Amino acid sequence: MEALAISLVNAVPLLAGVPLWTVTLLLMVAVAAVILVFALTFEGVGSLVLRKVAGDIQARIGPNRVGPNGMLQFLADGVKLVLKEDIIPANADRLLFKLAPYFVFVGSFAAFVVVPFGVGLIAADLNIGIYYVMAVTSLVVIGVLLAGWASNNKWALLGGMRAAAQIVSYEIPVGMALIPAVLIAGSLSLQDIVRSQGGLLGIFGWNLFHNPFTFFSFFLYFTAAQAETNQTPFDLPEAESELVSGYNVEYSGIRFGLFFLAEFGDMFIVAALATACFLGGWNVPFFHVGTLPWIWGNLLSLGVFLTKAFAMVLIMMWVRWTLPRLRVDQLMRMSWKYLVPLTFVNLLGVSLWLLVFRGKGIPGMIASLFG
Amino acid sequence: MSPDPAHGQPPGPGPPPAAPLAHGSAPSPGLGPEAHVMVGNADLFVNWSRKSSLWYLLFATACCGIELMQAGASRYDMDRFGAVFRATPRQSDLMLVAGTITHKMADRVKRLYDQMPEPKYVISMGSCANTGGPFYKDSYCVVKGVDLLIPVDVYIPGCPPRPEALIDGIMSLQKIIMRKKNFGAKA
Amino acid sequence: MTIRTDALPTQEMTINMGPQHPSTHGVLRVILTTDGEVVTRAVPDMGYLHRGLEKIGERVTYAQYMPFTDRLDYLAAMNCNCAWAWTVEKLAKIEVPARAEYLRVIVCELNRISSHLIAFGSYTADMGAFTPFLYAIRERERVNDLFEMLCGNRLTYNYARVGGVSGDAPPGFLEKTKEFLDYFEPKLDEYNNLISYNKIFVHRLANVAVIPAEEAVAYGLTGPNLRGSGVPFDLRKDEPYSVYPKFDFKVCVGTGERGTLGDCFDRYMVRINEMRESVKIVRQAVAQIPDGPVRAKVPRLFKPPVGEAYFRSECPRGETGIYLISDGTVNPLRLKIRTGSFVTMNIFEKVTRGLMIADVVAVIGSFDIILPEIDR
Amino acid sequence: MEAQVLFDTLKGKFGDAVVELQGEGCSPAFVVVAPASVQEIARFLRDDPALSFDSLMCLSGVDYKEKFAVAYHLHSMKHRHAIGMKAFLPRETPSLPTVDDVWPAANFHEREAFDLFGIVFEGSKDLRRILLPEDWEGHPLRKDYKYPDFYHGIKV
Repeated sequence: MEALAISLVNAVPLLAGVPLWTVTLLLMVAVAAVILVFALTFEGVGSLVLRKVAGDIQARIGPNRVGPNGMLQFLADGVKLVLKEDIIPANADRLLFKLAPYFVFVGSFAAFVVVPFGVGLIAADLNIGIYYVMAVTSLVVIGVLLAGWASNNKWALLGGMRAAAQIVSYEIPVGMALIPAVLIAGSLSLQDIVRSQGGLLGIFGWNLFHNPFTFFSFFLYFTAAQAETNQTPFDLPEAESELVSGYNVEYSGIRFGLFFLAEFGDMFIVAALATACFLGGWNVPFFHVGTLPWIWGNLLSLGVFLTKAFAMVLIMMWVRWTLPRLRVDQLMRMSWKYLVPLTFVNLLGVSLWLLVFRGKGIPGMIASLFG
Repeated sequence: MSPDPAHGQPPGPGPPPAAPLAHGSAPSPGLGPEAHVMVGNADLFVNWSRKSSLWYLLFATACCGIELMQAGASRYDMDRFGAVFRATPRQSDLMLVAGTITHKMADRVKRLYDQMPEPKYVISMGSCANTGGPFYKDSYCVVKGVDLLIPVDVYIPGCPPRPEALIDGIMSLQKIIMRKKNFGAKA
Repeated sequence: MTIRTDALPTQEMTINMGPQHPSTHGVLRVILTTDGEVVTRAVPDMGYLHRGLEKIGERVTYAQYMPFTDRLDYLAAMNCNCAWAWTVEKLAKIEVPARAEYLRVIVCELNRISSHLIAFGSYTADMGAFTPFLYAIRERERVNDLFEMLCGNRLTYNYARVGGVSGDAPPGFLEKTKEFLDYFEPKLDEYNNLISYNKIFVHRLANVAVIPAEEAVAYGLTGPNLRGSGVPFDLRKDEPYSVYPKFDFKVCVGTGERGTLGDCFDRYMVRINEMRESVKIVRQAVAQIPDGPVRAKVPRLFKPPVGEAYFRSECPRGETGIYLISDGTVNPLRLKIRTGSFVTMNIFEKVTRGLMIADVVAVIGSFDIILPEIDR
Repeated sequence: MEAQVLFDTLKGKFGDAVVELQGEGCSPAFVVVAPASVQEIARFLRDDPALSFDSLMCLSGVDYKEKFAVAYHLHSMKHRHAIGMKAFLPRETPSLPTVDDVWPAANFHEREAFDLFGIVFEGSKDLRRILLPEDWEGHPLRKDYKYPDFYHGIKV
């Protein structure tokens, strides 16, 4: 960020007199605002898309009366939620009750910072990108647990406890399933990981096709991530038919809205990570976007990235509207008895592969065979 | 769940229904002559958002509940209007009282209504919720109309009302919402 | 499920489930005592929809009671209508024209299909898969269309009359019915592919809340819940009434195909298979239906002879038995309705002990209870 | 099994506790028994291999204006036959032994009869009101029941 600030100061002589830290700070705020706007828009549009997709899957139409073809539905929902009465139950823990939605929202929003949207579009290319994502998304579990506890409602408490157990359990397979990508790129930075999948192999440069273990890894990641975002086969914390509405049962108005937005934010983060780590990120097949002018290269790569990520989100929605829900003991069993061991075995496999074949994937080897 | 004191006093047992009837002469949802243009537009915007996002509480007690479900399903699809069901009263804007209310159920109805955040609306769906319906004369344990318990905005007749009637009721409620004044002088 | 007491001291908690809960199928209230997620005791509390139907029965005439039977089980109003008509006819020994009986069988079986569709749909919704529910409602709408054609209403039909039915089938009804059957029958395989044999779904249902056959009989379970335990008892076959003996159909029983005999999955599967059998019955009835009048002559203010009759018929939720006592006046002296759901709730506390909260939802769904039948 | 044969069997076994056979106009026929011996007769009906009435179809309280009655409708899954059993009770103190340990199905029916008629089933494992609220006054299905004016401040 500081480098960008220096170049900005150099480019605009008017800023020469301003202290560098001010420029940096202002830049940071501006970038944060852009990301927030993007995140909120995505989450709003996401909820609309979700309802449209749900409608399509369920032989319905979905929202189509609010604005042209229902496009403004999320705006109406948002404005209404903001203007709703904010109820804090009499026996709730007031401070924690108020705090919980922010934890959840911040946890999901902060992860947007390291998402590599394009060849040069990343708010902060942290060298510990993946690690950072795993860390901040863990905030969500604290928020959910707080919400469940502070509501002073037994359904909410059950939801919160379920969420805590579930997210903590599935954090491990999610992390383990992502490490193959880190190993191949040799870096924790998401931008590096994406770059490592470029080149002239096209889609076969993706980590997904690197070797059999990474291919498997992707599906492990996707399953575990579906659980971490509380999507349907694993939506126990808010199981509507069991726990009424789970941890957010006592939340109304915008506080509920924050939970709602965070849910879509989480979905996007998961899809973005899958895209970046396995599906080649913003890389355009058979084409080097870095060679284009800055603006066009970025726009193209942004488009590619968003297309892939949205496709992943759609698949998640599809799964969500198709499958029934697991029971809580089955959920735990699935994580600890199947996903965790499998991801470890998989990780071992990838490591051995990289050791034996000196970091080359199958497509790379085939390509080198043909020169 | 405890009743919420922040909401103000719960409605007493006495009948407080000064509910506007949905049907009848509806003034156009435009601006009053004295309304400030800014305020008027804000009102329009706020009311528009409220009417477009009527999340209803899944409160099906009897027969009408099935029609309510069918109205939310494929053929009628209330989601078109932005009306989706919520399981918890805290997140609902609209209480669709679908079915018979008995005396044993009565204080639950009141409590659920109290738990909903303002602004909240009530649609009384079907004869039972309107007046006690077929059980008016001979039953000893049916409340003769949900308006004895909570204020009702729209009454939908029928036993049970068809989904079309229910959608008409929701649209009537939308008209009522568009007439509300949120800013400036209390109307 | 054993609960360890030597480890950390824990406290049981009491959770109130309902009467306003998405998956109690109405206004059932269950008071759950749980140890974490494990239910140690689940006591049903009913009566939130008690409307005094039996008292009303003593205050209205025999013909006037017909609309109230619609509200007895609104998902299977036709079956309840006909059950009432059959009971009064049994008490007063009224002969019903053959065409009327055929029409009754057709509407009863169609209503069984639509009722089982709701059972199937809401069960999957309870299990977290919301989409099949909407598919089920989509099919149900078509049955509603048929009934609307027949008697003008979608849910509460008031179609049967003492001595027949309210009116003959309008032209085109039987053809439309056949059309519906042709459309509907393949859908059942679709549902089985979509959800019935879904691995998660099976895992949620198999071996949950097993009811052995003797227990099911002792607790008086009837209908699909009894047959789910492997007891081949169907009133349409074993105590034949109306024109059911003329039709060829199978009594569907649970087989324990995915778990233990008598578990939730068996009860679920019995309903799915019964829909297929109902399709078969309706096909035969439509093919065989004779011409003729649809209503016997019954005086408007009709007084049955002094006597008592107990008639039971196979409704979608088990047998609906009506115990009717006439004192020779225009009003019944006593009317007791024994319903499948009410009796089924008796075993609820026993089978839910030691299950998890999510299983309680599964049990409620597998019993396919409906509240007006329980509370009346 | 014919109702008359069954009645004779019971009469031979229980003597005066079995009062009469109510066959005229009743379908199924009723064996009228003395209320005090309902439980033993029920147990016999269930356990005797020739009878084995293993399922209780229905249990109803009845108000015959001058007296109460409890009517049991029994059915045998094994022999596929059915019979009714009836016990008349005085209006003042309607009480009789429970049969819920003979047929577990009886429990809810008995609770209902207790709720709506005020008939007490002695020895029942759980005899509470089932349909009406705990604080409801009176038993609505009695013929002399007067509808209350208000319940919890709401007009009835």
